[in-house]
Amino acid sequence: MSSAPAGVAGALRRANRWGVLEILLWILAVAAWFFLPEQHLILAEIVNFAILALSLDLILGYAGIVSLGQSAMYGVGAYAAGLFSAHVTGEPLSGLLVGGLAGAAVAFLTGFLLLRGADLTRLMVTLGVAAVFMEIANQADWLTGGADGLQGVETAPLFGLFEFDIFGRTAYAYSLGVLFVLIVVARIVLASPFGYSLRAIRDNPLRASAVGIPVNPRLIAIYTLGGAYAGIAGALFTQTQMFVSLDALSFQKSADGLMILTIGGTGYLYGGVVGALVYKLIQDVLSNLTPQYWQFWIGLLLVAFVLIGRERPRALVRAVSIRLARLFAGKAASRRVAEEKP
Amino acid sequence: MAELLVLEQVSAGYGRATVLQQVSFGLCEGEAMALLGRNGVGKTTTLNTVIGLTRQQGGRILLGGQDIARLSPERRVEAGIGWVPQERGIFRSLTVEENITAVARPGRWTLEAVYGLFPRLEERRRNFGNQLSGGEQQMLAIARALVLNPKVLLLDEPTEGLAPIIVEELLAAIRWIVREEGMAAIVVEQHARQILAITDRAVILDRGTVAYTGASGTLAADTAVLGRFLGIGGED
Amino acid sequence: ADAVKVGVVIPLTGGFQSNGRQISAALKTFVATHGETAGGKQVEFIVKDDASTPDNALRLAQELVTKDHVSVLAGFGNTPTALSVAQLSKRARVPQVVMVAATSAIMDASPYMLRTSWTIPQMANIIGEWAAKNGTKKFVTIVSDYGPGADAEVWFKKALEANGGTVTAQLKVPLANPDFAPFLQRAADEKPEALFVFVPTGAGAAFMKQFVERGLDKSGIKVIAAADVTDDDLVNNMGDPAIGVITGGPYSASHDSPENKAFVEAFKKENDGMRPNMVAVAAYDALDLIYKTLDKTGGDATGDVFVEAAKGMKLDSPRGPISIDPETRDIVQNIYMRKVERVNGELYNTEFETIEAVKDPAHAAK
Amino acid sequence: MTALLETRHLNRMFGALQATTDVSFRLERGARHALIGPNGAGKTTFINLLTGVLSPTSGEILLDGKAITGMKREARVQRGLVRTFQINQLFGGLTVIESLALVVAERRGEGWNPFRSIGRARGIDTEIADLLRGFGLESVAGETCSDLPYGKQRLLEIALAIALKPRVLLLDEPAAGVPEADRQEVLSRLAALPSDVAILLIEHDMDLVFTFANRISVLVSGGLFAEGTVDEIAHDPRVKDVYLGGGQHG
Amino acid sequence: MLTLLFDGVAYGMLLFVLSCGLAVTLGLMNFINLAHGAFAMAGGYVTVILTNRFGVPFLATLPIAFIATALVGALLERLLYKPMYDRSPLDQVLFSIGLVFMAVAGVDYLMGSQQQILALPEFLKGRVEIAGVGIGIYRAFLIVVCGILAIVLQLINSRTRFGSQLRASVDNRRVARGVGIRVNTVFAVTFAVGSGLAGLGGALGAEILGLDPTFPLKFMVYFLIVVSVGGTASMYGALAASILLGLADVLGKYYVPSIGGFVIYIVLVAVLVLKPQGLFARAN
Ligand SMILES: Nc1ncnc2c1ncn2[C@@H]1O[C@H](COP(=O)(O)OP(=O)(O)OP(=O)(O)O)[C@@H](O)[C@H]1O
Ligand SMILES: Nc1ncnc2c1ncn2[C@@H]1O[C@H](COP(=O)(O)OP(=O)(O)OP(=O)(O)O)[C@@H](O)[C@H]1O
Ligand SMILES: CC(C)C[C@H](N)C(=O)O
Ligand SMILES: [Mg+2]
Ligand SMILES: [Mg+2]
Repeated sequence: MSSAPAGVAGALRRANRWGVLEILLWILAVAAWFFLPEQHLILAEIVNFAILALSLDLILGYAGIVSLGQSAMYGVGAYAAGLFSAHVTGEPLSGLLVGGLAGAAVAFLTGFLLLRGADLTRLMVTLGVAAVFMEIANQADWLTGGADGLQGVETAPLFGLFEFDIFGRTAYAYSLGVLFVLIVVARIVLASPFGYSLRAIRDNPLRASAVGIPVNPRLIAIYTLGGAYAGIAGALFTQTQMFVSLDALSFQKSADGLMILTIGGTGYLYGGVVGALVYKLIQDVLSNLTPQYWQFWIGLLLVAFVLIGRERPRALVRAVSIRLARLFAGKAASRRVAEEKP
Repeated sequence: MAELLVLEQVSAGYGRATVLQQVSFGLCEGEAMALLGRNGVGKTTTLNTVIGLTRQQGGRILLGGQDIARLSPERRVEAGIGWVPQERGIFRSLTVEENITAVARPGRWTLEAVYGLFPRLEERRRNFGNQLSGGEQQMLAIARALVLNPKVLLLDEPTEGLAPIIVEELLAAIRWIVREEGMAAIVVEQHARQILAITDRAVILDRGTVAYTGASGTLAADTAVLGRFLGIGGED
Repeated sequence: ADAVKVGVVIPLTGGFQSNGRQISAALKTFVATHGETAGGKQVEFIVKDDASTPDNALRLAQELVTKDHVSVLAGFGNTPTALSVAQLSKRARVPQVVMVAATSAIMDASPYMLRTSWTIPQMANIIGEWAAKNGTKKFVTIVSDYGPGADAEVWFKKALEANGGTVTAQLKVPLANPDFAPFLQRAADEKPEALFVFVPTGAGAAFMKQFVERGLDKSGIKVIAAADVTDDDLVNNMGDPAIGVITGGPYSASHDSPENKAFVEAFKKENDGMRPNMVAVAAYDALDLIYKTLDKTGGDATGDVFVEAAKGMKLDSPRGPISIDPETRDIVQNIYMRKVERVNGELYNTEFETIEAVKDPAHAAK
Repeated sequence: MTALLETRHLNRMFGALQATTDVSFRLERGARHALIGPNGAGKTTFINLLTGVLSPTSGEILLDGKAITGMKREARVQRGLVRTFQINQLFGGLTVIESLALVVAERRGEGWNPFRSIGRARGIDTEIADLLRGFGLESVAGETCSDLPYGKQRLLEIALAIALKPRVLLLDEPAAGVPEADRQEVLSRLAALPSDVAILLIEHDMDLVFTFANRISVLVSGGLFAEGTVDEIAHDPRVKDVYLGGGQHG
Repeated sequence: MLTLLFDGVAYGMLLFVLSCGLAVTLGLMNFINLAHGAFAMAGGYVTVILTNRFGVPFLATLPIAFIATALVGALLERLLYKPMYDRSPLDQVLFSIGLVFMAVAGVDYLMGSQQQILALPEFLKGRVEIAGVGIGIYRAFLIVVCGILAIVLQLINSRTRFGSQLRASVDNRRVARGVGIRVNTVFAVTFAVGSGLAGLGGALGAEILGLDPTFPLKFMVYFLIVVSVGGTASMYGALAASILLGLADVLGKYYVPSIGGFVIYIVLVAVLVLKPQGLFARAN
């Protein structure tokens, strides 16, 4: 074989390798479980938001679908898991599956509404769909408990061993594990031809169809996957809180997800994690400082953040990660050279 | 003859990158100039700097003796510059006619006059900008520049996408406008030979600097220069 | 620990923020008048904004319990937030003192739940009875479409029909509803003698305005409502349309008693002349209950001890005598029938009839 | 014998305007065919009808004798009907390699595969390497498409089409914006395509048309106006009148 | 029945008056200004404060509300909005929602959280009966004012040179400047007018909708729906959408109260799925 093909395959693989920063992040996340016991609740919440944002990232960052209605899938997943636990079993993993399937079903069934129209249209259609689901849940109070929330959700111990405590110890570990699996799956999907075709559609749908990519079916497929992720996030929320209310379906949820994702940056899977961390910490500090007017400062930060350019944090992350990669790759490369040319 | 437009040591670029480096040339009333060069040498950048849409990093641009470097693009248009962008930039949600009337300024070139030059536009006057064929858009872009009744016309590849017969008419019209009305024009073109035939002078850019200045007739015959900077053989 | 920490979770922003504002004003007033010790211990309040949503309320309550180690949770501006925390209160055995939420069911959700506000059936039942007995029998009900609204509709109808009245149409208005026109039109077309109305504080003003604008007042239809509609917070600004509206409720700022005079005065002094409403009084009483209970237990705020001590507690509230029902942990209080009138240039709900020591009928019925 | 691509009485209206008028057109295997005509004659519209961007008001389109008139765009591509665009249409955020890899994977029918990493498909690397070499894109292989200089973008535009191994290639002004000197390079890449690939070229540059094509159709006001060999068209006085004019191509 | 239709139209007009400022900034300028409601709220507060505290006649406060918010709009446009024109819809959404948060908390701080209640003059109160149709005077007043507004705005946009220049600037700002259109001025004026209209809408709507610091959030969805259902091509789109939604909402609530809350969303989704660009689409 000539040298060029090796270069091609190498280049394609390099783009999808685990980064140093990424590994570091996971080490820190796990370490937090051991060293920050006081913070488990907020950490679990951050992970939950990160998964919600991840579900948005799949559709927005990789397929270019903007949405203000991710709460529809999140909420349906949350209620599905809640009802499953209240009426069938409190076993968490099967509940998670039910939530994911419910979210995927909602996305699959409503996805076709998004196939036409530009960004604004999509924002509004998704918002409308979510509002309809919220209204349905509100009306169906015999099933959902209406505005008062669904009562009677109990989550059985994880693997039959680990009780969900009020300190969030199990909740955080469980959520983190779920996030890890979801990210690994997302990585695999995005590195596949399917994943690349989504980016092609995002960048240029006209050309995508001209190279034979079935644009609409692909969009529905990723929207469904995103829906499954959102549903899982919702289910996770229900299970760790043992409570669901209409908030899970509210506009606020969608807006939070979107805000968090854009703060952290789209298109690299970790935007949600970074964004959720930043957003929650800021919110926590502000609402302690001024419980009445913290929204003002959040607003101010948001405005400043957009004015300065929201790609900045992402660029920073990338710069640091490149620097780190070089640091490590320097050693690794010299080792590899030594191995290859004995 | 008084120089109408003068570029003195103009540098310009995008962000931190500098594309044009110390470009200088001048243009008199009633004069047409060809601006040539390979892809990416900075022809479009030059025109965009003159109209004020690319950041000028140094040097002076004088129009009728006045430095216009600090003027906004719209002021420059008022001062007498008309521009045909390379990408045409037709306003898609305006009709053909609105595309023209939205910007027209009093002068010899009126709606009727440009319809006279491009009858095809009159046929399509109620169509929206994005319902035009490539060539029709090009005609509209030129018409839109003419109704500004400028002193200097900047044309960025005006013949691109036009049928040969229209190209012929257009080039004749440019020549006529410049000669008869004392307008000055800078024409960027890929078809060097065609444009040299109707211009007085030519400037060749190479990687952001002026590589050659001279009379169009001389250049047309100078196969060595044409070959070196434009990669064209002498014969046709 | 030396201090007893009380976590106060209230809606300072969002849809129910006016409740949060009244509660925090009441808290300020109470601390100013009663100091910061009870049962020999320092009492420390930690206030959190739940933005009117149950998710937030639960999250904040969890943090208060696990991180700040509060012994008592109090606050809650509406039913959903109170219910969201019930599970936690039960699991963590923390007393939860409800200052506003008004659906009956809340008390069953946790054995550590106590309430000093009121319940919708408590009001609606009395209003229904009073109306029928006073000769107004043919009604249309208009209620906000959420839990408390449904409660109001059901209990009003029950009491009315038990006393010979009828409800010809039951209309439910979406909670976030900018325009009452179609509902009012529908109500008018039914030609009832009166409307029974329950909408959350705030929407009441818009409702009354449109009622008058539509000319329903002239057509002789009366409005008989739950106290929220002519909330003390707002009634003065509602102007003429509100005059004559009859409501039933637990408290009016013009209640004639020395306790109330002192309370209103202190409240105004602490809060730039703000007028207390029934939310404020409920919050004030909740704090009083916490203090008195701590006094009784000698500062012991352990869940079971505290709740046991609170049961049967009697307080002299600005609204009149109240007590905690030892069986249901719910409030027992007087319900007053009132009418909006101009007093010294300001509009007030003037009490004209008192029904004493009313229990929550939803629980009493069981 | 059936033509590779054929249209029968194709019509397309835009409101009252007839942009395509009863066009019956044949493209044979291995053809090097040019389509010329005045501005607004309906050339781009015709390509859009063939590729399914627009649907005809009436008439039929056949590929290999089978009707594809109502078929989806991507299905036509999978059957070998491929186009390039007058204005570059690239995947701005992807690198050159990624763009090509994704197109190749799609052609091989792996587009739905969500599990195998794109770089692991067998033989994909040699195929991409060949394309890169063939279009002189090796030096920019790792760069993002939107950062490429215009000339390279133009080449990639065509490379993306070639990567689909087309049987019919429709080129809409492939030399637009390419300077005279470099036009021949673009053309020579095209000339090097397998001889059984049929090519339909739209172009206003007559030098190019005359060197590249062996047959020319002229479209005027939406309808076929003339068709013939290069010589016949170049010397047809009617074509001169409506399109060529009296210039140097006479 | 006719009374109901009248109410539907009037409610539609209320939606229109609330949204027409947004129809200008979002519809005509293509800027997703979620902070529209904040401008409306500002107008509402101007009117309430002037009438209730200073006794200015209600009708006189309307132009003041318009001008005051227009000035605020112009100022903010210069300071904050200008760099946002070129940004993605997502940026605009985040940016303007940030402004909403600030406005909500800010007004709360300044004015308190309670409902503000507007005192209408006598001649606008009450209602008259015409041929058996009960007509609320204030609602009739709204219909007239809105009808005039819609027509005037549409004529300016479609018939005047300013209108063409505005559309040209939205299509392609760069080229518009390059052919001599004073894009900055055009945008500043339009934005100011849009803000002013928002303020006017808030002033007119406060009577029926009530006014408190959460106003911008509470009604955000409503005016977004109007503008996206109406489409961005013309003011008539927003008008038609308002009336459609108003009628659907009122009739829905009257006849099938249980689904009252859905109707507006179902109309939204249905329209956008059938006509993604809205009822009155820009040429495509
Ligand atoms: N918006 C931009 N941002 C950054 N660089 C740019 C931008 N536009 C052009 N350039 C770079 O500036 C250089 C000169 O470009 P310019 O468009 O002026 O060339 P040109 O001579 O007009 O070429 P062409 O014949 O392709 O029109 C090129 O290298 C190009 O990549
Ligand atoms: N969407 C549309 N609505 C109305 N008319 C249209 C539309 N699209 C194209 N047209 C008209 O149809 C005619 C044919 O257009 P087309 O783009 O096919 O021309 P063309 O032959 O490619 O011309 P050119 O050489 O200038 O690119 C033109 O007159 C054009 O204005
Ligand atoms: C103040 C009240 C309107 C609160 C409401 N009744 C609730 O319990 O939800
Ligand atoms: Mg150029
Ligand atoms: Mg064309």
